[in-house]
Amino acid sequence: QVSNNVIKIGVMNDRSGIYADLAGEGSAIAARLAAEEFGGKIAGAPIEIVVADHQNKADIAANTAREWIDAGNVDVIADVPNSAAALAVQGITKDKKRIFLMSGPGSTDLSGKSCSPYGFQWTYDNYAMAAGTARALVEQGKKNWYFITADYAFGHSLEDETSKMVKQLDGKVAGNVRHPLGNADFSSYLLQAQASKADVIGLANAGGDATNAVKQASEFGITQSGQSLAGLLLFISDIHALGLQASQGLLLTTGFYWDTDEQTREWTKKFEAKAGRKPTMVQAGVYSAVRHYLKAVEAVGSDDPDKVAAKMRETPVADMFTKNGKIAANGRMFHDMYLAQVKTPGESKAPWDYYKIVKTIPAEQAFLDPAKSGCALVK
Amino acid sequence: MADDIILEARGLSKEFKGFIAVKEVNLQVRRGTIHALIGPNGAGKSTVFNLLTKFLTPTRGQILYKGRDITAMKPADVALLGMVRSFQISAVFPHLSVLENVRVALQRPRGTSFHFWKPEASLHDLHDRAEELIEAVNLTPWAGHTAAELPYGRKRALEIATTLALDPEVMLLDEPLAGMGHEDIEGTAALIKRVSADRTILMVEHNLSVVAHLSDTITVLRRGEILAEGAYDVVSRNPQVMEAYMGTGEVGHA
Amino acid sequence: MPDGATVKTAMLEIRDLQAFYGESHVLHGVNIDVRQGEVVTLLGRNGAGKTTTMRSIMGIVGKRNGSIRFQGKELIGMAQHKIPRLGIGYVPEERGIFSSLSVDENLMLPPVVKSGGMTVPQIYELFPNLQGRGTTQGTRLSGGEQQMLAIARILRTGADLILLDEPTEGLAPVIIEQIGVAVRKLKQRGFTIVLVEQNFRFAATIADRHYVMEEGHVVDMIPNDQLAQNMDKLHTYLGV
Amino acid sequence: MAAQIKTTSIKTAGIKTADTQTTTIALRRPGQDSTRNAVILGIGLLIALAAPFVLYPVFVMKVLCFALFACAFNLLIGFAGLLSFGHAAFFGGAAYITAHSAKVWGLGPEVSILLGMGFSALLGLAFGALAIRRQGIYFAMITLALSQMVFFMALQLKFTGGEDGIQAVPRGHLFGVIDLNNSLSMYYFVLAVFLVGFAVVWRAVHSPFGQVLKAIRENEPRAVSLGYRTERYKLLAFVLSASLAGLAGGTKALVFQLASLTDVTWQMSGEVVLMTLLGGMGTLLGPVVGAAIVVTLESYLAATSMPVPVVIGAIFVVCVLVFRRGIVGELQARFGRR
Amino acid sequence: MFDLLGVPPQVLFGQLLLGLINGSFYALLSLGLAVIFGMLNVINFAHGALYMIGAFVAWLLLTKLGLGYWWALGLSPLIVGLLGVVLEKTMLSRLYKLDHLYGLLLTFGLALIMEGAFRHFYGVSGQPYPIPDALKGGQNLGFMFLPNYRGWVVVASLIVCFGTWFAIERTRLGAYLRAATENPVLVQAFGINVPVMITATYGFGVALAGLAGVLAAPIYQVSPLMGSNLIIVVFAVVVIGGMGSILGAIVTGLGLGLLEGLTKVFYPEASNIVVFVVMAIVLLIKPAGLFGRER
Ligand SMILES: Nc1ncnc2c1ncn2[C@@H]1O[C@H](COP(=O)(O)OP(=O)(O)OP(=O)(O)O)[C@@H](O)[C@H]1O
Ligand SMILES: Nc1ncnc2c1ncn2[C@@H]1O[C@H](COP(=O)(O)OP(=O)(O)OP(=O)(O)O)[C@@H](O)[C@H]1O
Ligand SMILES: [Mg+2]
Ligand SMILES: [Mg+2]
Repeated sequence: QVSNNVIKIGVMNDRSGIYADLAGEGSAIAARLAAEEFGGKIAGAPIEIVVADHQNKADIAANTAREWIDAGNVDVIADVPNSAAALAVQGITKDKKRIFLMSGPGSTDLSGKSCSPYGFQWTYDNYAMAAGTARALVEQGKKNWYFITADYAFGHSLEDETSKMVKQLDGKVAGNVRHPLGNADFSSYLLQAQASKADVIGLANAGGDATNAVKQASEFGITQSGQSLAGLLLFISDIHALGLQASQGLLLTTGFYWDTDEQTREWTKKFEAKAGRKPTMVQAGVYSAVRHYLKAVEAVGSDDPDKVAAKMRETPVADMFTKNGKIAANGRMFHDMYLAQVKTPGESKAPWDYYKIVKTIPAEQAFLDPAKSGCALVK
Repeated sequence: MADDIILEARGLSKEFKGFIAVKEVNLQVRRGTIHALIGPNGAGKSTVFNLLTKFLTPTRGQILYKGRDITAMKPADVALLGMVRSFQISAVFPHLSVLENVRVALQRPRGTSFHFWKPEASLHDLHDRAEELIEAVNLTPWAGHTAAELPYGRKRALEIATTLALDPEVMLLDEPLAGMGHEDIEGTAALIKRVSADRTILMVEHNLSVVAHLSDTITVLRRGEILAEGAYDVVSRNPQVMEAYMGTGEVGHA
Repeated sequence: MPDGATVKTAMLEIRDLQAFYGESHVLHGVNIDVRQGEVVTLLGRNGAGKTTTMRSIMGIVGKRNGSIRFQGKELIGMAQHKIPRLGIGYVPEERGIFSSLSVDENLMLPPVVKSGGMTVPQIYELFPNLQGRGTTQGTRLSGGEQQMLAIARILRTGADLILLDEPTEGLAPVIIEQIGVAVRKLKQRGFTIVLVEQNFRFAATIADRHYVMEEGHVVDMIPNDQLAQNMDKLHTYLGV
Repeated sequence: MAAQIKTTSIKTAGIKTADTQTTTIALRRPGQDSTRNAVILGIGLLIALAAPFVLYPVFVMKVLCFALFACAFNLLIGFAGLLSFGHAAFFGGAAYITAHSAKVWGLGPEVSILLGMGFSALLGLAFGALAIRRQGIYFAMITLALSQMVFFMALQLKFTGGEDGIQAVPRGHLFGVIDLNNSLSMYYFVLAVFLVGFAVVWRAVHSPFGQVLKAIRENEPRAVSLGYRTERYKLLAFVLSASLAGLAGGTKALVFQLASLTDVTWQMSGEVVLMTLLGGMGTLLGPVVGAAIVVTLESYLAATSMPVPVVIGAIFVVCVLVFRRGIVGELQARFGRR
Repeated sequence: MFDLLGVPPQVLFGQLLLGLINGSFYALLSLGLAVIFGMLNVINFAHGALYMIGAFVAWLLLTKLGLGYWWALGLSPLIVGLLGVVLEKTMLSRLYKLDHLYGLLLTFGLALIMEGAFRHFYGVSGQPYPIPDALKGGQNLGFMFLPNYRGWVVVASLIVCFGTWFAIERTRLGAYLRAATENPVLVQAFGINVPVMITATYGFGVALAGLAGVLAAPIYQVSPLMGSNLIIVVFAVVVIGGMGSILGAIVTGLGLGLLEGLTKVFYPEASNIVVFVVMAIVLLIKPAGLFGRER
């Protein structure tokens, strides 16, 4: 019942560029951990995992996906951080009717106007990251915002989502400054933000841009002078890279934290044994998504994409990643998110002991209402 | 009388960052003659050449070619009018064959040089003419070689053939014999004489015996200014010229 | 300083010199002796190997065998940059004026290797064309001026053996005469000079002896005072 | 250290070829024995026709697009002696225009590609007008700077879709008839485009224009003195090269149904240099071979754990150090000698 | 109080000062490039990667050997310089007699290798490097808060820049170097050990990049990618200043830092292209660059 008598999972992500640390080989390890839970085979068909580096180039992603499906018998593609690459893969998997498990990409379009019956957006999205943080801060009374935004579509959309949320809750936006992508020096923007006297400086950027901004904010004593710094898209790998000295006190939203409960710690131990470091939410999300997919295959007894997709949708998600996940019609997996604050070096007891979970954001609040997502699959 | 003057410079001057290389030079080259420009090193001969062919822009002064003011023209346009120069340092196209070197010049008047859609074969009908020119400078045995392989003297000959291919009315030769072995000098001098038949030649040359033998008129430059002008016999007896240039005449070129 | 011609010690002794450019074997056993204070010329047609002989002395050819002794020291095998430091100055035929250096910088470039070199005012006296051009970019000088500069900068270093490769090429007759005067002055001061020349009329006015080269060999040696008798022979050698 | 005396006058009677191959980017004269070339071309064509039945068609199409891109680039470096470090602007720029025409304006594939190519030609004219008066490193740097500006525009402008690029570009029907969604039809269409582009390069090199271009590369002042307005020739070469790079970029946009920022980055400009260098600058087939190897390597390495940039970088280094003439150049030198 | 186009003057001063700080980085990096280009005729594409390695060496010294910032300041440029010496001896030295473009291509490849290798081993998110204790804190200048460390960066790089300028333009050494660029054989024939001098120059040039890397480590993340974006801008600086002109590199580096600072206030979106726009304009008007001499 299984095509080509093998269940082939293609983990495609950035293995050498800016997302290599938050996804990369770690995502492949996470997928393998999921496969091991099924003893490496389902219904006699072995589970095989292949990997590819899309180098953050949409055309390479598209090419690899096509080739995997056309010539490599790949049944399911997982991860794909970088929204452009994910959009390309989404198009192809939709055309060719293959399941696509997105853990890495954040664009809400993937479960919005570019949604697909076979596409599942698992771990987070830009809306959840931005809106979650914004809501929590505004509710704490930090109503006046200033944005430092990466000047391209992704940065703009992060800023838009956040400022919509801020305004909706009667906050206001004092101003913004747009910096070019791949900027090294943020002192100038930080000074402008400081001069605005806003309560919160929102960093609508990612990767190296975000970490450099955080580091320099601490150098210029921004947080000491009473302003809060909110990273709208920061991952634990970024915090690790920054060190607590520079990042302490920062507020951010995350879909997973390894030190949440017994189950997460136990899984983390297994992961760490292979990867040599703690998992990010993207890697944990790959595990959860692949596991959910394999469960559906097992239940259906076939890897037929239509049947498996239907099964995935009707089954609730319950694993170490989330206790009460549900998949909406647009492919969005709804689960609780967490608002975290980065610990001070004094509070941190062990390596990777970085977050204090300040608040759990219920799934309905965390994610965009499917009806408003613009996805044609939502009636 | 005015018709007789094919090339004329009026009050030509050139300064380089405060250094005056050419000062108020008035030069008239008569049609159909061989006119030599001599003078000690640094007198400004090459500079005058570069000014006349527009490879340099004069600081002051005017250049007239066939009565037409060409002071503001571009160098390529001057060449199009029929005034073509050679260089003091040998100028060939080193990786093109001898034939191709000449053909590049021959193809120019055709107007197909921008035609990137035409085959190279459309140039083959130029080969006869090219071979004639190559023959004229005794390069026939070398026709298929790349220019880089030629000995120095043969390169100079090739340069002359290339220049002749344009059938210029005025040829400007900058030290055509410099660096040639004794064996080549005579041949090249004879060649220059031969091709001067229906054109005008202005040349810079240090080899006085050749200058004496070839030229109708000689202009002597010194420190950017004209010191003397006239036929060889007249000029060579001018005491100022002897002092500034010829010296006692004991050690001149063989 | 004693008159060079009477001193019999060989300052430069070249024995069975072989030189190669890559695969091509250019010098086939050259033998030359130069005594202290002499002016010696190398004559020969284009390509005879005159320049290569000089470059071999300076150690800047691809490969060389045989023996070159300068004041008793073997040069073959010595590190290239040490050779000039023994007191040998080289004026290459292509002059080698540096375009990224001003005239003054060109003039001051070669390090002084021995005392007794000419001073800058003396140099200007010898080559008045160079005066006042100090800040001009080196290669903006006219061809002849560059030649003067190339000679001038070696005179400054105090090297006592000077190798001049075609110093008169492209120069006006007056200047050639001046260079002749300069060479004679240098000789009087005890410098030893090896000169490559095509212009043997010039060579005849200054040299003590002439070596004639052909195809990588020395084929003849003519003392200057026997030049007249050997004129015919020389003409055949040089193809005049 | 080997001898390098700048000769102001070389006047030895012997043959001094040693300096000729080293002072400029090594160049071979093409077309000496045309029969052998014809045989090679014939075999190449057969392979190209059969390829989609053996290899994955999209992969071969990618190779063809990059091969054309490299050929276009080579027209400039190999035959006009100009190193452009900004060719990605033409490649990627045309990709955007083609993608936009096909997706938003709903134009047919052939019209879309032509529009992309036209855009590159205009861009090339603008770049060329600015850069052509300079040579060597300066030329490289100006083209790099200008292409960086194009990159930032692509990042900022609305229609390019920022870092997402223009996705899901319809391939459409060729001349309204042939459905290009069929991968074989698409393949033969791309092959045809490539062959046309390649033929243009071949013809341009072996044309009266090509002769003048070579002369200019060899000795520009001399060409001027013969009455050639050299800037116009270089400009035409630049525009031709830019247009063909645009042709390649537009076609690639349809193959992948995508136009993205990758295609306008300076790394892409570097990649095309690598392809050309690896295959052999100034040879006609070199860029094709180079492109095939680089594309194959990249897609092979993507599935291994080897770091791609390290391998690519190592190839670069090896090429520069030991076979500067590139693969085809090296072969020609070896067999041409016999 | 009046505003300048809507920007209060204090902010403007602050921004100018920041521009100067960035400019001193540009100056230091472009100085190294200019030294290498001016003397070796090589466009050192690997400069950005060597800058990155400079920062990484500092980080490795700290984490593996426990050697702090001040040690790194001395050791890291030395190590990078030695690496440069090895690269020059084994590879670059074979290319001098060829077209300059080969030097560019070789170092382009080297840059890919170095960056790729560091990415492979250390990932890309970067590593934290603390500001040394002695330079923590800052000064309140009234119009802005100036971290002490940034002040130190400006002072240190200006000293190094002008020291280098003096050594090259005002001493005999500089003349040797320039002459050797043109005609190494002849300079050798004057009794100067050219190969050693050239190797040392390259080593020195890249050591400057290493030094810039150490200076940058406490400000930016120590990441394998830190050099690759910067290098293109630094190229532009060198071209604007006039390739090979030492003074040009320094002055243009500082000037462009200031200009960029102003752009960040008035039109931040353009701050990445302003350098290239300036470059295009300068080259049109003055082809050899602001301080370059035409060859
Ligand atoms: N760099 C080189 N590579 C290969 N062959 C060379 C090189 N330089 C010179 N030759 C060859 O070596 C031979 C001797 O050349 P050399 O320059 O020593 O002659 P020369 O006597 O100085 O002649 P000229 O009067 O032209 O200066 C010639 O055949 C020449 O072609
Ligand atoms: N671009 C320039 N910048 C500064 N000075 C220059 C430039 N070109 C030429 N000169 C100077 O102008 C004077 C005349 O030079 P020119 O080359 O015309 O001399 P020439 O008469 O041809 O000498 P030669 O016979 O030695 O070639 C020389 O003193 C030279 O230094
Ligand atoms: Mg002259
Ligand atoms: Mg010689």
